[in-house]
This record gives sequence, structure tokens and C-alpha cells, in this order.
Amino acid sequence: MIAFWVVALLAIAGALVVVLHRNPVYSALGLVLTLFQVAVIFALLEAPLLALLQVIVYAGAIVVLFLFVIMLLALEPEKRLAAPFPVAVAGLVLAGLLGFALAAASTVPLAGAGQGALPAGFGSPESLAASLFGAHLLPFELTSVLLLVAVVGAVVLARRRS
Amino acid sequence: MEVFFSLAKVVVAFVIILQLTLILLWVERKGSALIQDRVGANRANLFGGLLPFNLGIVNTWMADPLKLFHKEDIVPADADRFLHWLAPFVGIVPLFLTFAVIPFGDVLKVGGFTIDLVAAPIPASVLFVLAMASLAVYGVVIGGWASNSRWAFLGGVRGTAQMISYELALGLAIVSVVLTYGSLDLQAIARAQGALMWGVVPAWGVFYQPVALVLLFIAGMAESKRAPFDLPEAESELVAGFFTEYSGSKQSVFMMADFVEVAIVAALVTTLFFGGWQVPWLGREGFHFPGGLDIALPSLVVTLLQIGSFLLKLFIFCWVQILVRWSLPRMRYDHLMAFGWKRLLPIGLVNLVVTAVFVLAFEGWTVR
Amino acid sequence: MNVPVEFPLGLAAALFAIGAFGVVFRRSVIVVLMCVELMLNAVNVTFVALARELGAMAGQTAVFFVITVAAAEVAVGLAILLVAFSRRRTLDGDQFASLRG
Amino acid sequence: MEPYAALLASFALCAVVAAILVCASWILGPRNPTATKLEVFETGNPSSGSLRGIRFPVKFYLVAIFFVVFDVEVVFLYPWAVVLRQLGWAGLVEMAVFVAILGAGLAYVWKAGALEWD
Repeated sequence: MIAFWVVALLAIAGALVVVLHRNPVYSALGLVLTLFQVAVIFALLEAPLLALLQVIVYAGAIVVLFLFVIMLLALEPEKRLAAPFPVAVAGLVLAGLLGFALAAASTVPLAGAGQGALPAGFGSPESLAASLFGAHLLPFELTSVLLLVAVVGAVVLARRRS
Repeated sequence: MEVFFSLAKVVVAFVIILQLTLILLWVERKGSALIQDRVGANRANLFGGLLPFNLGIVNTWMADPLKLFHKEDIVPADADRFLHWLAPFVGIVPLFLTFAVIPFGDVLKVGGFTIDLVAAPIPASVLFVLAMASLAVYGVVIGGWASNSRWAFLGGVRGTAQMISYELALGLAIVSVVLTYGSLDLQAIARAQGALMWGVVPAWGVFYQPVALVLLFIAGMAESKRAPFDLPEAESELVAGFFTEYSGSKQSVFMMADFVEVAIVAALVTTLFFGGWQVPWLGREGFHFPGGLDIALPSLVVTLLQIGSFLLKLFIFCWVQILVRWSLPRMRYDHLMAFGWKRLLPIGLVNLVVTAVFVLAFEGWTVR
Repeated sequence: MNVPVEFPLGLAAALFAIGAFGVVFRRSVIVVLMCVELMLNAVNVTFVALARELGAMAGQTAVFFVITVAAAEVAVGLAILLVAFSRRRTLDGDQFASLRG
Repeated sequence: MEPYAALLASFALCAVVAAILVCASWILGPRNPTATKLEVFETGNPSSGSLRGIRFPVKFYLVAIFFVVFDVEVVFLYPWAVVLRQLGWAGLVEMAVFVAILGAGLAYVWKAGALEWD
């Protein structure tokens, strides 16, 4: 439990850095912090494989891409951080309501929840693969198309630029 | 008691890597001197040079770190002080941490306990190694940026692009091995290599996956950013690349990170392709030679032999990397990127498919 | 270690709210993209928490797909951003009111 | 949870030692900064300026994008590699389709010349 609280607080701290820091490099590093804590939470919640994949893909690849763009554009810390004041207040209210609604929803009891012990091998590579290549085969194949489109799109856009 | 053993393993794994890096630093100096027909580091002495002989390894083991720690810590005027500090820190912690999941022996039996000789026996430790390797990029990219120097920045960007390019080949090589042994656990892979092919040859990964071995070795050396892949820190072009603006102990941490990476590559090669801690024909009760000759050994002796075998193999592959570094000239950057993307990546994919066909077509091809 | 399911769900709610706030609040498009990543991660946390609560691997599989979609989204999103930057010399979202190239 | 506790202990040990190593010069070393010392080091030449306004070729960025996409592909391979024996030939075909589609992506960027560095 203590572990969870520490991790949760670090995750929220990282998220706040992302949103509030003027320097985009710090924002990206705050994002890494949060992503890493989310990975730890995955490990706490019986998803060790996902925890590692989260680190490999998010921290190892996606945030590196963010950092690359920030550095390649030589982005300076922003002088005007925020949107106009009314928009900021509206955003705060909206986010507060959203968070409250989600938190409230999470206390609603679940049908079929907590039925004692988890199935053996829950969260293991075998069980994940069985689900991925069994019941969810079509989405899996479609992700390859999605990734293909992403690659082609990126190349086309980059050429338009030069 | 259990907790004590766990902590002891953690400390042992850490001490292995820490000492190995310091020893490697000395081996590299003496080795490069040997290759270049020089004497190499020979000046460390005690009591103001009163000893009649120099202290050899003490040069880099004690004297060098102490000297570097007493240097001034210079941070350039326009640098981001926090990130300048953070870069070496995040550069080395994941690398150190990698060794927590590398098995350095089979089991140790003491007083009724059977201890798995890996500091943190987490599931999917192969992926843990890759995750830590992918985090090591941050030291380079932050270090290059935080210094606010153009050359350091160029070195950092080059280094990052190089590391991520070769990470793919590294990943594909490792997937092939995972496919061969059907496990994501380094200790399980090491144990599987204790079996024998045709009752004679140890079932080491090198016999199943020679192509993956080459891929992993090349990609791993590119990850460690040493010659012939040392473009991020090419002295004649970029001063010292991403850590140009570092001095004193921060700079020594970056240098150390290089050697830790060398050790990690050696540990991966050892564990995935050369049986890890396995000694050929040595089981938990002693030797079982193919001719039918059995030699029973006490469990402790077996364990010590295995740990010794692991360290020996580790050291050999570190030495090979040092030899390569001092033998080959630096690559050109376009060649480097083309090599990673147009050669290693397709070869890795083909190797993967061939492995998959073998695994399915020949049931008894691999030991499980 | 048995964390009650309400705690990760609460954390996910907080992360999602912070991300949503950032999307509205920040001007820099690149930070807005990061905030979108935060929201996606919040969703992932709920997926994994509920997967454990219901004993269903489908939740963990969904995280796999979310990560993939996030990767594709970032790749294309940042490519668009680069094009936009080279035309307008700014990353301020308010300046991109017109989508005409 | 035992392995994770050991991992946490490892992390603590590594972090503490790394912090000591990184800070050692700051604690032990002398401190007398001068203006010249604090300039960026460019082998004695006058500094070519800060990073402001430096922009890089788009190729570095493209490499990072390709990496993200193919890294996700490799990540899908890990669970597949563990269970290929249970999946049998069907599993091989499933993955072959996936890899072939991404292989087409690699072929496209290759032909488009996005991998050329000149």
C-alpha cells in the first residue's frame, strides 16, 4: 500500500510537471516520470509484461521522439504559458468535474468483481499471447496496417516540408 | 534469513559490475598499450614513490577515481544546472540496474536454503534488460542538450539516433533466442543451455543462433558507442561529443557508463549464447562426461565453478570488445545508419522467420 | 501486495483530469500532445486495474493496442506539427485556426 | 512480490552509489570558476554561440519515427516468440502477415530514400 501511494504521488507530480512547466524539455521528462510510475503500477497489478513493454515503447521510444522534436525545433521555454484566463478557469473546472465524475464512478461496485483468486498464470507472457493471438487476432493484424500508415504518412509529410 | 540472502545477492551483483568496470578500465589501458607497443599506465605508487614497483591495477582502481573526484566540477555558464546534473545520473542507473537480473550462477545451497543466484529473479527479465537499455538513451540526449554547447548537442543527437537505430537489431536478435528457448527469463534460458545436443555438445545458443550472435554483438557494440561506432564522441570531429562540457566525477560517470555497457553486452552474449554460468557437462551433482565418466562434486564447489565460469566468459567477451575497439577504424555516419537499417534490420527479420520455421518444422530441434 | 481496485482507478481519474486540463490550458501543441499521452495512460491504468479485478486478460490486451495507437498517433502528430511549424514558425495552437496549407 | 522487492533494493543501491559518484567532484573538488572556464569548450576557438536557432535536418527526426513504429513491431514479437510452439503453423502465418505488412513499410521508406544520409 505504501508503495502504491509513493508511486501514485510521483505519477501525479510528473503529470503536473508536464502541464505546468514552461520548458518543454522538462515537460517531456515529467512525462517520462509519470510513464515510469504507471509501469510500476502495472507491475503491482499483475501485469509485469505490460510494465516492461510500457517502459520500452513509451519511455524508450515515444518520449525520445518528443525530445527529438523539441530539440530539433530548438524550442525555447514559453513566455506565455497559459491560455487566456477565462479559458484556464474553464479548463480547471472541466478537469475537476471530469476527475470527480471518474473518481465517483470508480466507487460503483462492479458486477463479477473480486471473485477470489486470479486464474493461474494471469499476466504471464503465455496468457497475454493467448489473448492477443487468439480472441483479438483481427485487431492485432490491423495494428500493422495502422503502423504502416503512420510510417508512410510521416515520410510523405516530411517530404512536403523540404 | 531469506531477506538477508536477497540483499546479499543484490550487493554481490552490484559489486561484480562496479569492480568489473574499474578492472576493465585498467585492462583497456594496458591492452591498448600492448596493441600499440607502449607501456601503458605505470605510475601509481605509495609513500611518494618509495615502493620499488608500481601498483599496476591500482592505477585505475584507486588512483584514477580519487584523482577525478578531486577535480573541479565545471558547469558552463548557460547550461541548465539541474539537467546537467541529471544526465550522468540517469545515464548510469539503468545500466547498473541491468545486472540485477543477470543470472551469475545456478543455485547456492546453504543450510536448507536453495538460493537462485540472480539478484532480482523477476519474470521476463529479457525484456527488463531491453527496457533498461532503452532508458540509457536519456543520459546521452539530456547531456547533449543541457550543456548548451553546439558540439555537445550534435554529439547527443547523433548518439541518440545511433542508439535507437541499433536497438531494433538488438531486439530482433534477442527475439530469435527467445523463440529458440521459448522463455523470456534469462535464468530459464541459461538453465536450458545445460542440456546436450546428441548427448555430446552443450546446447548453447551459439550453435542454434549464430546469426543472432553476430547481430547482437554488433548492435550491442553500437549501443555502447565505442569504436568503430564512436561517432557520438568522435574526438577529431566533436571534441568529446555529448559529454564535452563535463568534468570531474560527472565525466568519469559517463566514461564508466561506457564500460558498464561493454559489460552488459558481454553478459548478454554469455547468457544468451554461451550458456551463462554453465560449465560444459557440469550438473548440480558434479560432472557427467559423455563417455559415461561421472565425477561427483560437493554442491558448493559446483556453484563456485559456475560463478567462475560466468565471470571468465564475461571477461573474455569484454576483452574481445576492447580488441575490436583498438583494431578497427571509425565508421562514417552515413555508413553507420545505412548498416543498421539496411543490413542488420532485414537480416534480423529473415533470421527470425527462419528460426520460427525451424522451431515448428523440427520438434526436437531445440531443448525445452 | 493487494491494492484495492478503487485506488488505481482514482489515480487514473486524477491523471486523466490533469491531462484534460493540460489540453485546454496549454498553448504549445507539443505539450498538448504530451497531455493526450497522459490521458491515454490514465485509460491504460483503468484497463489493467479492471483486468485484474475481473480476472480477464482482455483488459491487458487492450493496453497493447492503446500503446500501439499512441505510437502511431505521436508519429503522425509530430510529423504534422513539423510541417505546421515550418510554415508558421510557431507552435502556438491558437495560430493554427486555419487548416489551409 | 519478493523479486520486485529485490529489484527495488537494487535500484536504491544503484541510485545512491550513482548519486555519490555524480556529486563527488562537487563535494571534494575545488571551486574557483572564471569566465573563461565557464565558456563552452570548442577547442580554444571563440564560441560559435548557444543552441538558439540551431535546427537539424529532418532525417534525424524521421529515424526516430521509424524507430517508434518498428519498436512497437518488435514488442509484439516477444509474447509471440514465447508461445509459438503452442500456436503452431497458424501462429507463424499470423505473424508473417503482420511482419510482411511492416516489411512493406520498411521497403517503402527504403525506396523513398528516407534512409539515405548524404
